[in-house]
Amino acid sequence: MVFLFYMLSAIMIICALLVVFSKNPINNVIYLILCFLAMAGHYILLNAQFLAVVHVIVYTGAIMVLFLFVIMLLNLNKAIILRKSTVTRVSAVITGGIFFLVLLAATRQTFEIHAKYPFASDFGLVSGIGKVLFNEFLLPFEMSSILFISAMVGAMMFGKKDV
Amino acid sequence: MVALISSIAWLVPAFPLLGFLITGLAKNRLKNNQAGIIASTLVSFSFITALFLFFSLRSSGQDSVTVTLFNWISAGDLNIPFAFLIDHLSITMMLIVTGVGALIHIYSIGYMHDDERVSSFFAQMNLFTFSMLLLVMGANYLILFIGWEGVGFCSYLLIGFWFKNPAFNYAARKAFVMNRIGDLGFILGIILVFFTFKSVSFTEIFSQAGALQAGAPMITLITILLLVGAVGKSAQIPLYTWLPDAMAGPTPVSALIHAATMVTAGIYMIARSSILYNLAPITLNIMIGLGLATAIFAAVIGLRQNDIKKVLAYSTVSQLGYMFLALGLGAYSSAVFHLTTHAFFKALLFLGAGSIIHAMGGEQDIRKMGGLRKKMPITYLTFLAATLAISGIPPFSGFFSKDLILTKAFENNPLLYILALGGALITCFYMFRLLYLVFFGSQRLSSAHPHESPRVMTIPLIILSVLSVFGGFLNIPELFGGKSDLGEFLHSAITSKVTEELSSSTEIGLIISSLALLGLIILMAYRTYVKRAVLPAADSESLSLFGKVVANKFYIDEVYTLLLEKPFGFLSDFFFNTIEKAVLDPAVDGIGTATSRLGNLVRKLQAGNMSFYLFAMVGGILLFIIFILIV
Amino acid sequence: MILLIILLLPIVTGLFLLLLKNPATARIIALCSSIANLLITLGLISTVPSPSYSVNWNHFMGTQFSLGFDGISLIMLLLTNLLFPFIILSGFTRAHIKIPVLNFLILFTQSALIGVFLAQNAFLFYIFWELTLIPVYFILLLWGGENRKAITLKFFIYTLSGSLFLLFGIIYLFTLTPGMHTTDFSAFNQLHIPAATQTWLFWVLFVAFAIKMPVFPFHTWQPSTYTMASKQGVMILAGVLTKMGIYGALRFLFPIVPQGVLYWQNTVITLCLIGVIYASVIAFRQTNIKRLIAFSSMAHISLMAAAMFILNYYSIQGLLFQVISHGVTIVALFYVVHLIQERTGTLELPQMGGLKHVAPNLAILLLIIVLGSIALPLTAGFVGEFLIIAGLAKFSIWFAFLGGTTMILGAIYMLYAYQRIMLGDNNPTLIRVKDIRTLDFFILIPLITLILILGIYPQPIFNLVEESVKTMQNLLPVNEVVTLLTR
Amino acid sequence: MKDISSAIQLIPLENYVFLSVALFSIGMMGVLFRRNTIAILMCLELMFNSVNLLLTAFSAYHSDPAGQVFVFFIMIVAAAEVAVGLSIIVMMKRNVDSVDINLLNRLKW
Repeated sequence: MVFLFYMLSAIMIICALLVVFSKNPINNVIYLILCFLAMAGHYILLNAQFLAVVHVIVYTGAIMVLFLFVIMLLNLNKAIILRKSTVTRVSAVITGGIFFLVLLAATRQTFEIHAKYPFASDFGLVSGIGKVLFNEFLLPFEMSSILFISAMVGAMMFGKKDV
Repeated sequence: MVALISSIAWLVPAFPLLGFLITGLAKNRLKNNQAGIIASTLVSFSFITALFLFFSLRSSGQDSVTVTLFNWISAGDLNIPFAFLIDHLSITMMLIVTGVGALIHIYSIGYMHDDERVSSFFAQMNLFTFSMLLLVMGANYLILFIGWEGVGFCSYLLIGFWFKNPAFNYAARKAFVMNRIGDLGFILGIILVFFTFKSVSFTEIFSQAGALQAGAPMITLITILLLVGAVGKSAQIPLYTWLPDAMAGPTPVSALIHAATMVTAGIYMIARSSILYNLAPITLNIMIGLGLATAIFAAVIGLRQNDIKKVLAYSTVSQLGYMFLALGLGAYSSAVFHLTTHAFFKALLFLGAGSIIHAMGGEQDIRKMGGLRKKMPITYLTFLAATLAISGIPPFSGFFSKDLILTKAFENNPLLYILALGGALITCFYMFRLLYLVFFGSQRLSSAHPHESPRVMTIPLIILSVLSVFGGFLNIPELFGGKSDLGEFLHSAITSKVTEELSSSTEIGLIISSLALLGLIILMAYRTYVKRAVLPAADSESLSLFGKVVANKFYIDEVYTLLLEKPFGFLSDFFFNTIEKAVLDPAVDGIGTATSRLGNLVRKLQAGNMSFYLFAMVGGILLFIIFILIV
Repeated sequence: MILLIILLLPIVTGLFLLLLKNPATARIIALCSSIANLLITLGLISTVPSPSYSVNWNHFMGTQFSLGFDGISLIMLLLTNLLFPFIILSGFTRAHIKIPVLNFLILFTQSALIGVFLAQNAFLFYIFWELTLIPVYFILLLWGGENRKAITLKFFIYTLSGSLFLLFGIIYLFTLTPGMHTTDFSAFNQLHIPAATQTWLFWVLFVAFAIKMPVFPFHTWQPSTYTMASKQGVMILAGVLTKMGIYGALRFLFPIVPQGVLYWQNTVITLCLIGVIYASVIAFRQTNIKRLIAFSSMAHISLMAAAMFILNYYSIQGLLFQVISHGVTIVALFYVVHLIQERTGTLELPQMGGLKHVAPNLAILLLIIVLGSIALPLTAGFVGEFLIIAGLAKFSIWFAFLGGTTMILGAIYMLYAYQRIMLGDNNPTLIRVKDIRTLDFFILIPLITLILILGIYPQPIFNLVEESVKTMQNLLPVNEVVTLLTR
Repeated sequence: MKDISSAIQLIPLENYVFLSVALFSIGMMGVLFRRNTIAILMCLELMFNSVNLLLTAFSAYHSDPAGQVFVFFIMIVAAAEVAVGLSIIVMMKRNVDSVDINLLNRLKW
């Protein structure tokens, strides 16, 4: 099972890199979907089944389809050559690397947490999350609907031709 | 009597002021001679009032009367009443100013007859007389200073009277500025007087001055500063160059302002402050040096001048030098005596010169004159009288006054006497040179038709010549059986230094030897200019080096231009073009420019490039985290 | 209450003018209002006890809308209200559509200036101080000459940035006041600020005033602004606005930071005297007559500033007298310059000459004003300058000498300018030129009369400020007579 | 299930941290790297998800369900964000006929 973790991780990182480096937007989306599926696996590993399901439905099912849809709509499916200058790209890679290192340094302290908090999760199913969600987080949950409405309205407004 | 004096004293300056207002305000309505007549009448009234004051003062038995009109400035300790001091000195000066002034005014009626701005001329002359009267009558230094500046200003106006000529305007400005240099010293002196004595009023200062120690630095400083003022006004070295240039004005102006009255203001002021000067031996010595140097220096320059008025101007400077010498010797009343006689004969000389210029149709070059003796007998005779007086031939007035100064010089130091006598001999020479060239020989300018001047001009000449001849009898020394009347009269106002009297035999010896020398000089001049009829060389002709230097007035004007005017102009340009435009302005503008440059620089960061923003954001986050990690 | 009337009358009239269409009526109303204001001010002089006005305004800042005056304010008030009728009158030449606006701006300036001089509260003072800039800015911008945009902007920003220091200083002082913080002058005056603080606080407060006056080397806005400003603009600027700097310095520096003043006294006086000589020397070679007068004005103001920092009885008396005298003289001078420009069509001295042949009256009037400017006795200029030099001499004879050089240098350049304009041979280009009109007489004769009367009988002004001067001179902790010869 | 749970206990929390940090950095690198706005938006999603993963991991290890609820909310926000973001891209494409980020240079005003 440990093997499973590393495999999923490897898939994720490879897919993520491909998202960044591949040129065709369609391919990007496909790799990102792969990446997210692997992430769903991680959620299952972490005993968060509800999240895994929601993740697959929302991200891979809805959001990524939306991406795909937009790409198709805008007819971007062929590889468009939109490349930044070499200097920028190199510096982007370097920046990313440095960022990685710095973040690692910043999370140094977590290296000892594991001993304190051994894995103990038994609430990842729908019932466990639901209890918490509809008790403590009821108000934010309802508020999020307002967010959705405003996002929807916003998206429609942007979509209109003559704003 | 005192009450009478105080009630009418203000009339003396009021008459000329009234004249100024009438002729000044109504100048367009006055016809040909009206302005002149009004002005002359009012100045004569002023003279009559002054005479009346003189007799009143004599009969009142008092030495001085202070007449306060109103409080001019009263601020804290500083209390300056607008007051007149009528004492023996000021009454003498008033008589000279109004008397000679009235004569010159009358003379001007004829002289300025054809000028289109004759009303303005008389207005300015009256204003001058008013200022001069304020100067001599003022009961404190500040009132004196009002007159002092006022006469300077009127002199400025009158020198530049013919304002079409830029050179005349320049001369006027030069005179005013040079006077102002002196005035600055004067006003500083007044201020120091005030801080020392807590008053500027003559009577209070002089009563306190006795308590001061002679030679105290403060007194020396005050007297030197006052001296600076006097040097400027009385045209002594180094501030004398304006006076010859001031001859640009009409000739009566030269007679009134630049010979008889204004230039003697410095002498008057120092004589007035005699008590202070007696306490400052250093200043007295400076004055001896200055006076003697000026007397000889100006006389030497006078030898080579060919403009009739310039000769007289340098002679004035030289005579003023004698007065300074007298002041420096502590013989203040002798100085005032010489001032008086000088006022007579120099005014006469100038008026005579005016008459000649008038007759010659404006020509002032003595080389073009000649043979005027027959054509203008009255002018000739009066001019001769004045020349004899200035040369110091007895019994003309100049003899008595100059002899008094020479004697005082001998009492002080025989060397001074020799130098002063040398100056007097030079004076004698150039005066006779002038006389011979103008009146003797043959007429050299054929185009001119000289004629005797009208009576309105000759009568003042005659009166003045009488005064020049007999003026000396005002103050006959004991040697000749007199009683030094003027000296005695002035005694209450002036404290002269007491010196050892010479024995009468020495004195007579001195007089005889000097007279012999004078006779020799006159003879020499006669041989040169009448017998041999030598004409002074034209300006272009090559002279000996010394002659050239003298003819060019020792290049003093040029030196001043080089040393003062040029650097001043350069400094001005430097300040404006360099400091102002290249340093200060850019410094201020630089702040603005720097801000906008910085803005331009920062603007590039804000070019709207999204990826740059992203980079910047990431960089910022990175720095932030690193900062947290390190801290 | 009467103070409120003085303060508001001009601005209210000005606002009313904006409603008017007819320029002729507008300026007559403006003139009447300014004359009324002058009369009320003259009435103030004799009012005993002196009125004051105060309401609570901005409570949490401890700011009161309080008006009041002492001798110094009164002098400034008198000057302002004296000059504004003439400034308005000088606009009576040609009817112009913008005249209501112009007069509104002028009256607005007047109100703001009166506010500055009456304010008894530093915050209020600051508001009025800045308020003056707004109308003046527009007067300069709308009626200015060549290159007005850049020059006006420079003027505006320069003075404004100086004022910011002042604002900072006021806020700092505000925080120092005990208890409920306040910005009243009376509270500021009682502060005992440590000497070390005073040394820097001095400059914070002084810079604004130094720029306004202006004192060397903060003067660079002045010559160009004067040169391009319209006649009324420059009359306001030179006549009154510069005096604000002097007034402000008298109000702020001496009572609040006396030790700071004492510490910097020699430095500032030296700067001022450098300014005197510097400006005089520069004026000598100027060809533009307005610029020449601008530098001459700077020389005079610098001398006044030097006198202010001497702060002894004579110098302050002389300073306050000179405030009036300089204001009157410079306004008359600029008006005459405007007349000359109108007649010759130029401001360049080398192109002038011979104006006296065609305009003799103008020449005489100009000469008298020039005499006032170079401090000939019996003109107002002399009395002030004499007292100032006396004050300087009491401090140090060398300072007096340097200050006194203005007498010489002033004579050099002013007479040069006069001769250049008026004298010389007939100028063929000037044949059609007319002598001065009746209107010019109405403006110049009263001003010149004032110059002469103040020169002959200056006592009323002295009496007016006597008390304030006596309080003023005791403000500096050490004010001993320095031995004259040791300096 | 038990298998998985027991197996995962062998994996230390650090690994999740490493993983999510790596993902985050890759996402960020992508944001800087790409000019295509859609790709940038995808990279943003990647970054979101790396955070989600980390939150879930901590939640699981701390046995605190709030973390997972938070992930849930993040998903909600992400969905809303994507909807708006994509509509902006559509509009951008419509207006400037490109999805190049460099053409969005009007942010200086």
